[in-house]
Amino acid sequence: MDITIRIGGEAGQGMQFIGSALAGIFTRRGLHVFTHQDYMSRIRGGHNFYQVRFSDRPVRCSREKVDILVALDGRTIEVHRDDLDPRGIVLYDERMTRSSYPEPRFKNIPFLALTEELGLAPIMANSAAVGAILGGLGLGLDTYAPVVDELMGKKGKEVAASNLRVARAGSDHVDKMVWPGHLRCGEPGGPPLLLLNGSQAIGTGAVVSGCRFYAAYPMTPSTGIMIHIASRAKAHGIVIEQAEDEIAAINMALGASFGGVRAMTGTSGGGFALMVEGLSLAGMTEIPVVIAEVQRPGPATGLPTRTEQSDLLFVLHAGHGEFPRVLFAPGTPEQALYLTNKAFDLAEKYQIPAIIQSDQYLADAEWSYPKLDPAPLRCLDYRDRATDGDAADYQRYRFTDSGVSPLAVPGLSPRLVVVDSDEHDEEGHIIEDAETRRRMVDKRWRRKWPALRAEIAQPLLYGHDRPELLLVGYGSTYGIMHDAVDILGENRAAAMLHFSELWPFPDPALGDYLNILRQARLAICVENNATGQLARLIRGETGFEFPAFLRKYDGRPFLLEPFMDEIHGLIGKI
Amino acid sequence: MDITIRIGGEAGQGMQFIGSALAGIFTRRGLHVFTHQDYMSRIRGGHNFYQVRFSDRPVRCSREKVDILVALDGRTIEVHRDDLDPRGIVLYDERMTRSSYPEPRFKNIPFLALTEELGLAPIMANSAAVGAILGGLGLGLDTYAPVVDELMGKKGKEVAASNLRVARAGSDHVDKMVWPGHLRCGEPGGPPLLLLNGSQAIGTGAVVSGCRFYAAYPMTPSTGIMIHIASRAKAHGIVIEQAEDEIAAINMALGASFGGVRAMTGTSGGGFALMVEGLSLAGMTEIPVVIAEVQRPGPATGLPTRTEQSDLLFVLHAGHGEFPRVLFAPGTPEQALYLTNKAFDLAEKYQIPAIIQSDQYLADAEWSYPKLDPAPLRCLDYRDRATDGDAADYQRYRFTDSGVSPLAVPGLSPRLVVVDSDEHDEEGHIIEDAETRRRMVDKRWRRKWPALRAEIAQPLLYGHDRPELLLVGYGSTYGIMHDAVDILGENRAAAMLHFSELWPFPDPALGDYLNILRQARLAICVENNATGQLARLIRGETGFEFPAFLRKYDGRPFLLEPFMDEIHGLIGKI
Amino acid sequence: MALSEKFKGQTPAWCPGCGNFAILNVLKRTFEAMHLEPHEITIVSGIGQGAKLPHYTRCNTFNGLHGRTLPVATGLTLVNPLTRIIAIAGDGDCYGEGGNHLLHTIRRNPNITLLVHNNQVYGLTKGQASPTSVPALASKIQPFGNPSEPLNPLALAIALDCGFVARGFAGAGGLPHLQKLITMALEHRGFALIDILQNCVSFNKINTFHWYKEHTYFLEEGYDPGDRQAAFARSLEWENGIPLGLFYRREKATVEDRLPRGDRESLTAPPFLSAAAVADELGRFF
Amino acid sequence: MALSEKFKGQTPAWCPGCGNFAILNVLKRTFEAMHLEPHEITIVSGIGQGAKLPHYTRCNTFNGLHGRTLPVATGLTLVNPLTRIIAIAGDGDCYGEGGNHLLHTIRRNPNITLLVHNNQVYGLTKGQASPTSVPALASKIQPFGNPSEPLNPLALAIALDCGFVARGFAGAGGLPHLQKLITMALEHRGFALIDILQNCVSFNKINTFHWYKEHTYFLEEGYDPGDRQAAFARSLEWENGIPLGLFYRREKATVEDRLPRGDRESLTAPPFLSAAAVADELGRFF
Ligand SMILES: Cc1ncc(C[n+]2csc(CCOP(=O)(O)OP(=O)(O)O)c2C)c(N)n1
Ligand SMILES: Cc1ncc(C[n+]2csc(CCOP(=O)(O)OP(=O)(O)O)c2C)c(N)n1
Ligand code: SF4
Ligand code: SF4
Ligand SMILES: [Mg+2]
Ligand SMILES: [Mg+2]
Repeated sequence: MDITIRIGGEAGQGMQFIGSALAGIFTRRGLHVFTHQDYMSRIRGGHNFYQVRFSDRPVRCSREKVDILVALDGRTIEVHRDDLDPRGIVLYDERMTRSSYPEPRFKNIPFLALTEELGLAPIMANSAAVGAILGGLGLGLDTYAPVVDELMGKKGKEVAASNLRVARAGSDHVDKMVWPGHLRCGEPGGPPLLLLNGSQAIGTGAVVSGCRFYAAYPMTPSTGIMIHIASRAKAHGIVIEQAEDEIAAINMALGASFGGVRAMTGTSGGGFALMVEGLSLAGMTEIPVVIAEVQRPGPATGLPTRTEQSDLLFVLHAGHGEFPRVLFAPGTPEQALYLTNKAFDLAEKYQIPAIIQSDQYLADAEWSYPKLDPAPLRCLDYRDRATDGDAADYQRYRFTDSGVSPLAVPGLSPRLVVVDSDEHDEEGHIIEDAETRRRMVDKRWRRKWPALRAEIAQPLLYGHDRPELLLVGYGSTYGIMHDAVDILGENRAAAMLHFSELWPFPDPALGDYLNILRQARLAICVENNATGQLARLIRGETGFEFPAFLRKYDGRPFLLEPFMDEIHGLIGKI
Repeated sequence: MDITIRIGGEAGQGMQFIGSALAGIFTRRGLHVFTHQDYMSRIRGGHNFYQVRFSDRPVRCSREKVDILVALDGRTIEVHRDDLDPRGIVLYDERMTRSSYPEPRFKNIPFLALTEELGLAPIMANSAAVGAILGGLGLGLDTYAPVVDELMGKKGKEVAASNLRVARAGSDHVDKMVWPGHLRCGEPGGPPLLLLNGSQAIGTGAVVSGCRFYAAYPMTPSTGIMIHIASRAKAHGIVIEQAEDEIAAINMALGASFGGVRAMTGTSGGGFALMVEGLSLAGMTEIPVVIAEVQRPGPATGLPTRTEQSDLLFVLHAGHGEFPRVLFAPGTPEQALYLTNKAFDLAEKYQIPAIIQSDQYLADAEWSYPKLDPAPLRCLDYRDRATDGDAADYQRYRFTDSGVSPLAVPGLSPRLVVVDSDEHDEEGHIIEDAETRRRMVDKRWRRKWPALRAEIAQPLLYGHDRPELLLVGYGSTYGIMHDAVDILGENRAAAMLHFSELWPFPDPALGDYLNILRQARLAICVENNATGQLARLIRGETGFEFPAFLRKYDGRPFLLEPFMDEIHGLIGKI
Repeated sequence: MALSEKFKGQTPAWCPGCGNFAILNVLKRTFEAMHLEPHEITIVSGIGQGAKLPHYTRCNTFNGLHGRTLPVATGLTLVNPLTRIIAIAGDGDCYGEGGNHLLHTIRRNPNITLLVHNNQVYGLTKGQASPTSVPALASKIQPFGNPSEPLNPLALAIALDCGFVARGFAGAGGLPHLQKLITMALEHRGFALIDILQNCVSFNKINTFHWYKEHTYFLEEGYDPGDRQAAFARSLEWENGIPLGLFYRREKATVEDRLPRGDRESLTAPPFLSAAAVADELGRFF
Repeated sequence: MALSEKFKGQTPAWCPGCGNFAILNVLKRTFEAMHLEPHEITIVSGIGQGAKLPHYTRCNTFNGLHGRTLPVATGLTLVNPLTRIIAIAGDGDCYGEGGNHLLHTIRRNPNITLLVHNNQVYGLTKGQASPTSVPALASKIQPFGNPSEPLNPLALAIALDCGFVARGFAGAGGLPHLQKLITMALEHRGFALIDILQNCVSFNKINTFHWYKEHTYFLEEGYDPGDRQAAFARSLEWENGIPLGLFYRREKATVEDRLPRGDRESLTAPPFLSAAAVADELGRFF
């Protein structure tokens, strides 16, 4: 079983409610779920959709073909009818679409009328849609109530109860309909699964890493991280500050980290552009900070609510002057969680900025997991929190073999913490002489580099261990490459090589990936951008030249069927 | 003849006056000159120096060994005595140094007393120093008056006349001294030479390219460009605006360019960091703009008045999203002039941002030239300045084969110029659909790229045409590599490969440089930074791996003797 | 007066009921009443709901970055005197991200009319507190309300001696008044700020259309906008009624007054120097 | 009172005669008089001449970027209540590059004392006009003088209802007065701004030490800093005498009042969650 439901309509019509309710119900029933969202940069009107794929096996990307299209307006049918699977169905209410469709696969269900009959507000018609789908799939309404309770949050029990009545009406209505047998679920077994998106995962990663300060300026698609952390702020005493601009946000985070706590900021490409000077400040002052950069298509304002992987080389090289940094690009919410934790760990251990790069697709896409294991989380405190000591004992930038100097907390003891954006001596005071300058560069960069580089994991090889066909990518293309390899692997030696720890670049001498790249008959570099930034990075770091590329730069993620077609096209050319 | 004079003292003592006066006089006498400055980030006190090298042959870098050290304070002697050539001399006034030095090569000259005897202010003692040197060199005071007149500017004839009297006293005093014969000039012939530094060259490049708007926020070492353009603003109707910050500066420049004129901004690394979002805006809106980025050692505030080449990869990749840009790194004032002109030309022709990267060394170092030829300057107007036409005829982003669309001037005709930082349609209005997005990316980037890349010159090969020893660098290391090749070339097949047009990266297929790199027995990548950014770029773009590196990252430029030593060290290791 | 097609643009992507529609309408009416042609106008805007406005009419347009409206408009006016320049920004755009530019644009006094669509919230990014939000405004990132005090843009502008400081309301009774304000601003020599109260139906449930309607009133006839002290005092009124109108006006030199050659001719000609002038520039270093 | 060694720092790199020396001295005296220890103080500064100050005394120091003093200080105060936080900035630093942060820091009202070393010029970068420069100030990039009007920081702060707004002078007669102002500011709960007139011997030949001495006077005894209107009126005085003193004061809630746990204990302990809390966070997505 592998069913895709797409819910389309205007912004504000409630596609997100329908989709989230379904996804939540499926995972509670132990079904594997993958969802993704496609929305315009407007609050009402236009055309948005929410897509839920679910299966009894794990699913990691979206399909293009739709099994159940839920149309909350006529435009949805126009836009998506060509994506309908030949055996798929459309659920619509002719009062909402303003026309009716005679073909049998178009199921006119009076969502609005069912709601009105119960004397309830038209917006609850969305629950009728949820009920209808659950009824049709044969899943019943067992887990409906708790999921909707949670979605409704503060709005209270009464609303939830009314929603349940409407859902039941929808479900009952469908019972009387012909529903294609291949779109029925049987009784899914399995314990409930977790469901979370990339933003929640990064936010959770921060919370469990002991982040105590998050400052940011709102910017789609990064705001979800701040929303998640804000929702946990009271429980854990986390300070959340909406800054006046991104420059303030990163400088506040550095002020807070200087103050003795783990601190973070987050933004999208345009906001990150404004943080670049602050990033360089983190480099010079050796103040740990974690930054989430959630990409959207650029340049400039670009497509604010859509997805792209086009800031890799920008973020990697951002900041004037030379200083070490860490750059991670998780491919899944699970990786996002653990890499955020690792980012905090390395930022604090090496006193450097660590950047998590995400994108709108990863930020909003929901994945299901049986559980998230606390064991891999690394929680070590590297700060010097002594409350005694003498001012004379302490130098913020003491020269050490590792390049890392003790990091004390201002005010906790008589020791003085002096940091400086100018080149400085061991105490942190301004210097201009050549010798101290040279030694400080060595301390900040050369001495830290080997140990830092050794922390970096090799890229992940999934599939055949000596593949002839190799898909190579980073960040949010993980899911599509993984599922493609599962399909391709049936006929040939196929694998995926996924980079999620991008800088320091994984040392080819410590693993086998360069050989794997070289021996593949066809290595395809998959990127959600126009210029092939990962390919350029790999060429620069390893000398490897890709023979083939698969790129997409229309603001949309890769979808499974066209992705497979393109791969077959590339294979054909060999 | 090849003589180096170093003038040291506290900020505010007037080393710059002495140095500039000497350099100006030398070039008027037809001598070749190279000067460089070393100053602290303070207005008074501390220790600064100004170095003037002159010769009857062209000179292109500074030497470490000093022939004539002019010490305006005791510290100068402490700091620089080890750099004195065994046959060199020190000129000082014991009242200024507060101690006297018995060795014969230390010449105690009463600069202050000579001035006081004439009843003039102590600051004019600097003229006594100039006079003493000119007297000692045997050059006389012929060209003294016009040079000092010009240096003094508004301060008027009277001051200049007094200065001349002091200079004569200095010269007369020296006449009675023993002055080493090898430090006498004879009668230099030759017509006068021009003398200009990198900032003046970039400024002049802008003026002769028709730049009509320059907005910037003061930042060392970029302010010199603004000062030069401001000095020519009245003559050519150039609008100069000091912005409230660098973000405003680049956005003003884009507003002005949109308004129909050639526009420019300039800054150093930290200020450029703040311009990154605006750079991306230039990319999206396809508004021509020229940006000068004058490097100083980073990260953050770093060493504000010193030199480094550490922003190459940062500037090359700056900006979220993908868009074409031009990046030039001139190595000499002459290159700076012509490349600034080329930057304006390409920015306007392809409607893209063009960046000139300089550094403190190039900005402040003065070079002498027989003349600057107007012939290579390219002055073509690519704007559509028609004053008639119909609104319906015009689309700011019309799809064309070249990717370049007509650029009209708002208000000149009924045609409407609509530009947008969001992804847009041909008219410039916001769109969100995948198809228009894809086509616009193709227009902005893919279509322009081949023609743009074809504009780029190959790197400059100087020296042997099939070198076994090859020095490779970019930007301000030009002079030192050139002069080193002249020396090395006496014994072996040596050459320099200098990159000044860095992006689009010169196509190796259109020239021979990759073969030259490959066939050299020893190719040394010379960079004024710690991490080897040019080497990384070349590896990424060509696959070539350098066997040897020569790097300096203490905020100071390479000097000839230690540079030669290091090269010999590297040769020895082969 | 029905609107002609002359200023008809794209279909707005605003929520039904949004106050931006009223501002758009008044602006088009003002253009028509002033007999302006589309190409005689340039609207510079940033990013936000209000900032989408230029697409919904017809004129030269520079829809730039969030917060950067004023420097773009300044660069434009410094070189090109051919169009009337209107800057359009949101309260987040202009008082938040772009706050610094407001201070310094007032100091420069360029010939620009700034309309701030002040809905006291971040609309486009879904309801976070803006610099003018009231403390009670809560959002997903400010679950307990907005911790900062609202910024008073009129008091700020008067403190900086901005030459034209006004407040309008994007609502029924306010529309002819708003049109009058915008007309006066466009006719004012120098920088003019109109802060326009505008309801956001989706995210500001406190300062609604009706709330504004009930809490605003027009400055009395005979109010003297020449008195800076009085203007400052009136700009502080809020709790007991929000005055609408022209608070302060003073004519003074504009930045364009020192323009070297912002004329039509310099824009129709290629920008190059004569050969003699080039030779002179290249020969200045002897 | 002679100064002890306690607050002795590096040798200043300022020009002889610079007003910054006086400010440094007063500050050290204030620390001593208030019986503060070096580690009980943090100075956050930007880039400029005045911003070098913390190196010339002894205390915790964050000498950050040009213009970004206030956000750093804000981040610090939001998590660490252990030190008195003094922000030091130049007029270019704070009113130019960092102008936006000033607006929003006033709105937040954190417990920070801001001293602006206002020499009405860019000192470190050699004499360009600053936001407070008078029109007559000329420089190599403003050969015909400064085209913008000077910004009035006191009027601005009063317009934004900043809780403590004062002006001092770094000169002989003004020093005990300045010390009093700084002491009051450090004792004030919330954000306090002291704009300090300071001569720059190298680049400001208009507003010299003597010019300031002749043009300044102290606000009269009995002046009531509680009256915002009066404070605004007095803040506009300049041509006929520049008042020194505390113009405006109002106590109100600070941003720290809403701190979840800015306490000493949270800073001495590693920042991690209990295993149960981690399990709870990881299990929230069912
Ligand atoms: C540098 C940058 N930061 C953040 C954003 C995201 N953003 C777009 S509009 C906006 C705020 C909108 O609020 P406002 O200016 O009040 O306009 P409104 O939508 O309320 O009309 C934000 C934060 C952005 N586009 N660019
Ligand atoms: C981003 C950035 N832009 C510009 C500079 C250069 N800069 C350093 S200090 C300064 C201005 C100094 O003026 P002010 O703040 O008034 O301090 P003062 O030196 O007068 O005390 C400038 C423009 C910088 N360091 N960083
Ligand atoms: S969100 Fe608010 S401001 Fe934006 S369009 Fe909707 S109602 Fe208008
Ligand atoms: S330049 Fe001016 S402000 Fe800077 S140290 Fe010298 S006198 Fe003081
Ligand atoms: Mg708003
Ligand atoms: Mg200053």
